[in-house]
Parts: sequence; structure tokens; C-alpha cells
Amino acid sequence: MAQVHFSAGQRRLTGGVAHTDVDAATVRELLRKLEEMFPGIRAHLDQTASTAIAIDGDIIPDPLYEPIPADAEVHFIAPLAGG
Amino acid sequence: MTITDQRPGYRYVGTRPVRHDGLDKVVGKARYAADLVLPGMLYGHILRSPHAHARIVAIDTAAAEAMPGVRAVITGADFPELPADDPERNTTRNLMARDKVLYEGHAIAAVAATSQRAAKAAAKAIAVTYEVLPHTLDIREAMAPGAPLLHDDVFTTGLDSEPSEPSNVANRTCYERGDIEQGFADAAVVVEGEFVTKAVHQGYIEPHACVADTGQDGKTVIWCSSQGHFRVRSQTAAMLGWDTARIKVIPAEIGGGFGGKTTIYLEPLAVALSARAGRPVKLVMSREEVFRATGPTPGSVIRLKLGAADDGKITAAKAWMAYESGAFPGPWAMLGCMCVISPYNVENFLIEGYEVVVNKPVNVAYRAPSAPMAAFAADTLVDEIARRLDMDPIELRLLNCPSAGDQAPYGPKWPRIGLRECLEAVRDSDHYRSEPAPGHGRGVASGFWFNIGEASSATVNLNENGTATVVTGSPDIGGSRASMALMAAEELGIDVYDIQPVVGDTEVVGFTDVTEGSRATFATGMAVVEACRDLKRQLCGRAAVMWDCDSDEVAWSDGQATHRAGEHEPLALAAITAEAGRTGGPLGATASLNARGAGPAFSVQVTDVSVDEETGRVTVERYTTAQDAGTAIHPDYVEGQMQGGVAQGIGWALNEEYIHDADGVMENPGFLDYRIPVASDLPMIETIIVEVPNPNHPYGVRGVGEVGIVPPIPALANAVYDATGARIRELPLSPPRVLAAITARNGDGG
Amino acid sequence: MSRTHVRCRINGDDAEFLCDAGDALLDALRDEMGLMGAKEGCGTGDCGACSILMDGRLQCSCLVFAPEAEGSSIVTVEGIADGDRLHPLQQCFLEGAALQCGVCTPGFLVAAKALLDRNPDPTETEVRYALAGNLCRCTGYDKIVRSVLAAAAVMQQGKEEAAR
Amino acid sequence: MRYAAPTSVAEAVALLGTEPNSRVFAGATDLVPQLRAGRPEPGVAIDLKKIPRLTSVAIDDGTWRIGAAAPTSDLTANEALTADVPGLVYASGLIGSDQIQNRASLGGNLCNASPAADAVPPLLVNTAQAVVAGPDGERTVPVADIPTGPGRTSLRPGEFVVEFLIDRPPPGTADAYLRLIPRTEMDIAIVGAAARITLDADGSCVAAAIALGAVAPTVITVPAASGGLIGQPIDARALAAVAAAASAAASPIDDKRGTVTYRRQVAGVLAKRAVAEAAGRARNGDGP
Repeated sequence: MAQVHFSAGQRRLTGGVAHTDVDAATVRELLRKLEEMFPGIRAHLDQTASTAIAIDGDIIPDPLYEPIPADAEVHFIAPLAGG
Repeated sequence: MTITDQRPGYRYVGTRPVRHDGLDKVVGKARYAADLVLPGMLYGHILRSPHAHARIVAIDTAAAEAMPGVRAVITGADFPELPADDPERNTTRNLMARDKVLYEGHAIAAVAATSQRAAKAAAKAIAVTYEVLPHTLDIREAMAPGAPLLHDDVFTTGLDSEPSEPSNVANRTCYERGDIEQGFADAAVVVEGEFVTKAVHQGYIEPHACVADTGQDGKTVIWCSSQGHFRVRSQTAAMLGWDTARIKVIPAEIGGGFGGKTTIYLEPLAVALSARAGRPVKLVMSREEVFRATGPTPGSVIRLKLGAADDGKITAAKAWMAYESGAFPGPWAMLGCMCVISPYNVENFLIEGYEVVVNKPVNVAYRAPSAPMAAFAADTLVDEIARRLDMDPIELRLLNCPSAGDQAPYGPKWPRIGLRECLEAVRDSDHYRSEPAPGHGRGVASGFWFNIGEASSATVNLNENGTATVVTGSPDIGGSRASMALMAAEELGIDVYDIQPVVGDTEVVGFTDVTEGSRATFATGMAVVEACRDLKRQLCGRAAVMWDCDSDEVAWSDGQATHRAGEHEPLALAAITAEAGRTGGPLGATASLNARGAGPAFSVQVTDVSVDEETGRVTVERYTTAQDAGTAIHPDYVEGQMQGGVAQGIGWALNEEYIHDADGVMENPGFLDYRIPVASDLPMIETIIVEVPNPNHPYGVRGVGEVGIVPPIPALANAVYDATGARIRELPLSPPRVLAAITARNGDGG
Repeated sequence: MSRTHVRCRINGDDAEFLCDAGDALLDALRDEMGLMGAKEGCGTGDCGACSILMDGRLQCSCLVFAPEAEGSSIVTVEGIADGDRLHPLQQCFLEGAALQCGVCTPGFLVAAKALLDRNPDPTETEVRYALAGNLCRCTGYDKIVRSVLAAAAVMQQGKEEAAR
Repeated sequence: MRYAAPTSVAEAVALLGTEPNSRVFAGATDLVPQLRAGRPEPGVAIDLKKIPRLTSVAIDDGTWRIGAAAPTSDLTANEALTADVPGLVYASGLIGSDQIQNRASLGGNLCNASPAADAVPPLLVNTAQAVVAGPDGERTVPVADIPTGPGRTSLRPGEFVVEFLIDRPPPGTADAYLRLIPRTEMDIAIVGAAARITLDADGSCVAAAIALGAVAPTVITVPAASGGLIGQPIDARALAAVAAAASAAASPIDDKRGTVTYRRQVAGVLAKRAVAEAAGRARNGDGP
């Protein structure tokens, strides 16, 4: 089970839930399951099309097909820019 | 000085060879985009808005088109409108204004003519009718109800309820953890303040330039100055509505970028002009255009409150952070929120960020974008806590220092990071251990930057004489070719000068993201290493053919194939490449990857300043910077990045700012009054390379390009306080502002 | 309007070019003579990237009207090496990693040459002030200043050896 | 635009007289940026640097004659001139980078008529005269009478400055110039201050002049500040009075480079420091 954490902004869409466990092998599956749990969240996370994800601290941009290891800690974070 | 955590014995990595592209640069032969001249080439000129905010009522180009030498005139109408959800929609509207101009300098039309004079004269002859609109330049004013609205289709996202009215506030971001009420209740010391910074420019010395040559076949070749030519290709294709296959982009040498050349301004215009005229077109910005029309980094207003227990442990943080985005929304406040307290472990915090559009050029990344303003607030207040508790500012930071496994404020757990090592390096430095000279003030600050990975490609070809060509897709903005050659030399075991590192165009190397986020040596370096490792496997196979044995009997070490059982004399790389034609053909390998695990970067800096109490002039007397490089591939250029970042940070802190008049027109669009540091403004910048290897890179590399610009602002502000007793929370720390603060301090009985 | 014909010496060779009277010498050097070493960073004399020597004097070629070059002797970055032998400044810039993007480098080399021609043994402060008209945004000047001092030392040593 | 390089004052005067839309220049360090900023090109740009009299720097019967088009690097390289008017030479050496110094001239610095021109306050405290050539021949006018406002001069059509005349200062005299810029080089003065002080053998001030730049539409002299020094030793009390009088005399504006408050405050500080520096030189015999 992946432990999914939500930022304060994202918690508006989870009814205040700060973290939840989801059984998902990929980010795509995770997003599908989160949408079932929290309708509307997928659109929010997709809003920038480039929402990044941190899986066990490793930041991955554009992660749709990314595998999620068992018991991974997952954060949805802002897309990063840089100079 | 180099502090090493652990370091295998490298032969090339960590050495300081003369860079391969250096000779051309010292003899004046290096070719930058503005240096290219093609037969039949036309010169372009862009007409720009004189107004900060206006509706375009009409554009009449007839007179311009009739002028001698004029071959093409284009306006916004020549570019397809992109749908509202297209990620490049704002780019195209920034490139060429459509219904409205949103800042002074916004492009309106462009001309190509047979000479620069003719093009300039024709641009002047284009008649534009404007309906001037009220403008807004200030964050607080733009956020207030009733402010002039830049866009009627921007509604604030991230609010608790959907807004019904459009706003200049594009987005609200929020990060929250723990219980801040309790955190502040637990604090023995609470400090707070509002920090204000102005827009500042990247200030690269080479203005934007490109040449586009569009052929009868509808294909175009672009030579340009860019941090990422693949992005130039994709953005140009999007602006023109073209298939990317029609566009080839050749990277010229780039004369500085620092984030400012991660987007495009000229290329689609040059292509459109060239397509219309049927001739090559060169577009080169003037310095004034660079200031008026290309991305500065945002101005900001940040309100921060920190609480700390009497032992110095920070118990709570509350931040309200508003960043300008310029004329279109950007991610700047969000990044600021993610950085603001990252060098500290804080259990209770609430961080809110607001992106605010204003009538200024669209903001673009500038070296660790958004982090320096955030650090100004955080590290000034941390300094205040240290003083209130009578603690050493480095010991206070060590007490609150995160390390691997702690949770970063923006969510994930920290991997192995080198902040503690940087703090200790500064604490133990000669600079910090010696007392400041009488009358000098000392300031310390730390800084964080994410660093990013992204996509990179590399092709390594072995030549018949045993040399190698390394082709990557990363424009070299600070010596990365030398780093690529060093990593390839280390892998292949051949001399670094037997390797020719090349930046390939969009048709000779695989897709590579922009040189940004301190990623080139990290990510593109990974691709180079991967390709070299593939080559070594191939070389072993070829040796096996030559020895008529199984390839698993062959190992590669120290630049040669060795037979494990010792039945054959080792074969040097050149001996194998010489036979390549007979053992299976040329030897080459390509690697393309999405680099993961860019190690976060930290820097800690200390500076001593003197302040003329009667005039408010600040002189930087001494400066030391420590930064975790993971592994320094080419220490000269690591130091160069550290020193360059510090110098830019000093300029930002002391003198740089966008100044506008009441009409929203920039008043200082030149190097005379936009005051970047000159050689006599700075002392030597002492560097301490800290090496805490990044476990995710084969050589332990972390990006080094950006984080150096983060600490200088608070370090200098803290040093000015130490020297004068005046706390200044607004940039720049220019003589008038410093003198006013000193005068106010005196008035307060100080 | 007919163009002005200008005759001068550039990097030791006789040269001539046509220009409009209002053209900057920088543009004539680049567009007419094909000498692309001098760069335009500002066009207003504030950045030094276009530095050249004109009759031995350091100038921003963007501030010189092209016809002013008539009869003068001009040295650009392309002319400071002795054939294939780099000027000590060029060699020291390479070895001292005094360049990153390199676009300001030609101007720095010419300005530093002007300094060492008149003051062969400058202090760090003298180097910093002499180069204050040349902007570099990449390096923070540290390695540039060190490289100029190193070149001065190399040249002094060369002179002493020649004297022996 | 045409370019002309006359080799005599008469030839230059004739050119100016026959070409209606002509303009003289020396270093063009102000002209070129103005043209780039969109100011219309003159019909003829008349280069004064080829006229020997305009580029020579020499002392003649106790009077320095400084060619209006002489590059300031020729002034800073002139040891005898530096010994006589160190403040003026120092100010000349502040006008831009080494590159600029090889082109910029006192004539250009004066006639561009910026209130922030560095060389003008020291020219005023040294009561420099300007020789002006024009269709009616040559006339000699006080430098102080030439600038009339930002970008405006009292020169008549067809006139230009040929040279500056500065009498060799009497013994016990020295000048000084200080300016405030945010950086260490390359900036325009936010405030500038020049002083010339003559001390008698006892260290008492017998003559004084103070001028301020960038605090009024033209460079101004401040008799109220210098007058109080006469008959006094240059001590802390006298310097405080100079500072107060200089600040009071300043009537600056707010602009991108500085504020009214700041300029007024710093005008006093720099005036005081310039007086102290000039007096120090006069005392040490660093003057002529």
C-alpha cells in the first residue's frame, strides 16, 4: 500500500484528509483510485498537466506511467522550474 | 579548498583541464548567434509597445511595407491563436501581442528589411492605434479590489471556494503541517517582518539573437542563443502551428542565460519573416529590448513569522508570500513556498503563496527562481532569533538542520543532503574563525535549491584513431562540455583531450531538455556515462573477436581490454578502434534517459561588509561561500558557478532593481542605471567545495549552478545590520535606503 | 547617399571598408571586415564587450563612428596573439578558467592588454578598476582578476629572462 | 548623416555655419547613446578631435590651456596638471571606464549639460574660463555661465568650446572632488561636490569655493558654505557648518538615481569631506 500525502491546498479536495493508503502499482492506477475516493481531485492534479510526484523522496515530473513500489511514500508536488 | 566526504580514486574526475571550447573563445572565433551571416540575409526589427497596458485598436502596416528594402512585415494576426488550455498559449501571446499589450516593450509587429536601418525605419512607420488602459505594477496594488485587471479569463485557483470574478491573483498555494498555534505558544522568541524585493534581470551579456532560414520546401533552420534548442523547436512549432519535423535548431554558443534563455522571444518571428520573404532573417535584440521585453525574475512581498524555543529550536513558521508573475501567470510563489523554510526542520508551519500578474515583462526563471527572496525573509529572521537568544548563527542553524529522512516542508523526505557539512565548513573556515575587522559587520545565511533531472541524450562515437566524440543536447552555459569530456575520459580511460565534446543540433542528438535547474552535468552527464558503459561492453566484445575468445573472458579496465586469464596482452582502446572495421564496424553508443534523483543543493555563506554611515554605501569586504557539489567534476567550473551565483546575489542585494515611471515605462533599461556589479565592486570570492556525493549519480554529482545565488541577500542584510544596527527588509540595500535606515535607527534613539 | 570609404590598419594588415557615417566602428568591424570577436552587449559603452585598441588606446568600438577609424591602427581580440602563440593573457585566461559563457572574454582580453601595456605589474585593485568597464555576469570576476595577475607575472618573468 | 573631421577651428566654424543641422562631438560618449535612444541623427557630425588645439594640454604663462576635446586620460596622465588641480584631474578620471576615458572630454562633459557632470564642479571652484569659437570669432566666458539647465547651454548657434583656461592656483591652494555613486565605477553621480581651499601659513582659510553637482538644474556654487570658512581654521565646527550650508543650498529632485532627502543629506556630507580633503592637500603642500 502506498502512503499518499496531500498538501494543504490539495486537502480541499480530500475533505481535509491529509494522508491515505492506496493499493496502486502505478501512478495512473493511483490517480484512478484517488478519483474514486475524492471525486474531482484528478482534474485538480492534472490542472497543470505537469504536476510532479515525489515517490520516496525522488521527484519525478510528468509521472503518469511511473511504477510505485510497495509501501512507498507519495507526495504530489508542484512542477519545478529552474534557471 | 575542498572538503571531501568520501571519494574514490578518480583519474580525470576532479581535475582541471583547459576546457575544449576555450581556445576559440579567447581568440574571438567562438560563434554566437549574432555572429552568423548568411548570403542574402535580411535584418529584422521588432516594434514594441510604448504603453504598460493598452488595447490595440488598429495596426496599419501599409506604409512600412511600402518602404524601400522592406521584405516582410508581420503582426500577431500572422500567428495562430492557441486554445485556452494549451500550455504555450501565453508564450505565443507574449511573443506577439494580440488584443492587448500587457507591458511596455510587448512586441506588436516585426519587420525584415535589407539593412538594420531600413528595418528600424519601417518598424517606426507602422501605425498602431492604442486605447490606453490603467495599469498596475505593484503586487499589493494588483491584489487589491478594483485594481486594473490584466486578464478577464484569469480566476484565482486554489481558493476554498470557486471565485466568480476574474482577478490578478492567478493562484493560491498552501503548505501546512502540525499546529502553528501550539508552535508559537511553545516559542520563547517570536520574530516577524514584511520583506519586499523588486524585479531583477538575469543580465546575461549577450542579448537574445537568432537567424532563421526558411527554404522553398517549407523547412526552416534556426541558429540561436538558447539554454535549450529542443524547447526552441517545440515552442516555435507551437507558435507557428507547424510540425516540429519542419524545424531544425542549431545551438550557437550562448553568451549567458541564468534561466533567462529557457524560453523564446525571437525565433518564431524570425521564421515567419523568413518564410514570408524567402530569405534568411537575423533578429538581434538591443540591450534595451532585453530589459524591456525579456523576463526579469519576480518582485515579491513576503510576510514571515518565526517562533523559537529558548534553546534555539524553531517551533513554528507562518508565511504569506506574494510573487509577481509579470504579464502572465507563473509558478513563482509556489516555488517560493517550497523553499522558504527548507534549510530548517520546522514541525509546525502554515505557508501561503499568491501568484500575481502585473504589467511587467513575463517573469522567467533566474538561477534558483523564487528562492533568494524567500531566503531573504527566512534567514533575516533566523539571524534575529540568534541575536535574541545570543546564539552563534551557525550553531542555531546546525540545531535546526535537516538531514536524510527528515521531512522537507514541501512533502517528501530528504535524501542524503549536505547542509550540515556546509554549515560546519563555514564555521571552521578561516574567514569565520577570524574576527571581522573593526567597523565591519558580518552576516551569515544559508540557501536551498531543489535541482532537477529531466530528459537528456548523449551519443558517444569512437573514432578510428582511438579518440572519442561526445555529442549531447545540452547547451553549454558554464563549462559543461569539459565536464562531459571528463566523465567520458574517466569511463573510457582515455585522455580527456582525446575526447571532443560537442553540443549537437536537434537532428543529430536525441531529445534533451533545457539546460536549467542545475541539471546538465548531473543528467546529461548520466547519459554520457551510460553511453560510455555501453561502449565498454562493445569494446570487450571486439577484443574478444580479435582474441577469438568469449566476450565474458574480457574485462575493461584503465582504458584497455584485458583478458581475465591473462592469455593475451591488453588491448588499448585505440588498438580496438583501429580494427573496428574488421570486427563489426564503427563503435558508437547512444543513451537517452529521464534522470532521476537530482540531489538537493545547499549553500552556506558568510560575508563582512563596511557601511559608510554618512552616505549609506555598503562595501563588500570579504566573502566566503561553501556549497555541496556532490562531486566536483571540474572544480574550476564548480567554483566559477559558486562565484558567479554569489556575484549575482550581491548585485541583487545591493543595487539591482527595475525602476518604472508613473506610466509604467521602465526608466533604467541599460547597464548604466541597471547596476550589475563591476570588477571593482567585489572582493575575491572564497570558495569551499563540499562534496557529499549524490548516491543517484554514477560520480555523485549534484547540480551546482543555482543555489549560490540564494544566500547572498540575507547574508548581506544581516551583515549590514551587524555593522549598523539597522534592519532593512526591502531591497535593494542601495545607499539611499541604507542611509534612511540608519537615520531612522538614530531617530529611534539607537 | 554614398557610403564613406575608410582606410586603416587592422591587426597589422592594411584594411579598407565602406560604411555609413553614423555606423559604429563595431558594426563595420563585424559586418564589413568579418571580425566577429568584438561583441555588442549594450551599444552604449557600458559593458566593454566591444573593446578594441585604436592607436594603442582602449575604446568601446560601439561608441566610435566608423569613419573615425580613417588612418588609424586598430587591434581587436583576433590580433592579440602572436601568430599561433597565444598572448600570455589568453593562455592565463584558459588555464585560470576565467571564462564561462565567453561572450565578454574578447573585451576583457583587450582591456587587460591595454592595462598591462601601460602598467606591467598592477595590483589586484588596479586590475579591478582597470576592468570596471567590462561587465561579466558569469564569473564574479574572481578568476578573471587572478588570470590577469598571473599573466602579468608571466610577462614580467619573460622580460627578466630575456634580459638575462 | 555625414562625418566631417576639420583640422582647424576656422574650418570647424565654417562647417557649423554652412550646415544647418550639424553637431560637434569629441568622444561621442553621450551622443551615441542619445542616437540609439531615438534622437534624430544630425546632418553632419563634426569630429573635433583632429584639431590640434582642441586636444592639447599645456601650461602657458601660468595658465593651463586644456583642449575641449582632449580625452580625459590625457589629463590623468599629466603629472604637472595633476599637481596643480588634483581635484579636477581626479574628477576627469571618474567619467566612465578606461574605455570612456580615452574618448570623453571636458568639453563634452560641460556641453552635454548634465547637472551631474563630474568635471564641472571642479571647473567652477577653479573659476575656469572657456574659450568659445563661433561665427563672430572667439570669446572667453566663465564656465559657470555655459550650462543653463539639463541639456541646455548658453552657447549660441554655431558656437563650440575650444579650450578651458585655468590659472595656476596660488601657493597654499588645493582642490578636491568627491561624488557618491552606488557602485565603485560606471555610474552617474547621485551627488558630486568640489571644493578649493587656500590656507595661509597658520592654516587659516583665506579663500574657498564649493560647488555641488546633481542637486539643481545646473551645477551650483555655494557661497553660503564657502564664505563662512574665510578667516577660520578648517576644523570640525567649520566642516559641520559647511555641511549644513551645502545641504541647505541643495534643491534636488527625486529621480531614478536618488531622492530629494538623500541628495540633500549627502550634498552636505560630500561638501564637508571635499573641503577637508582640499584643505588637507593645501596643508601638506600637495597643491602647486
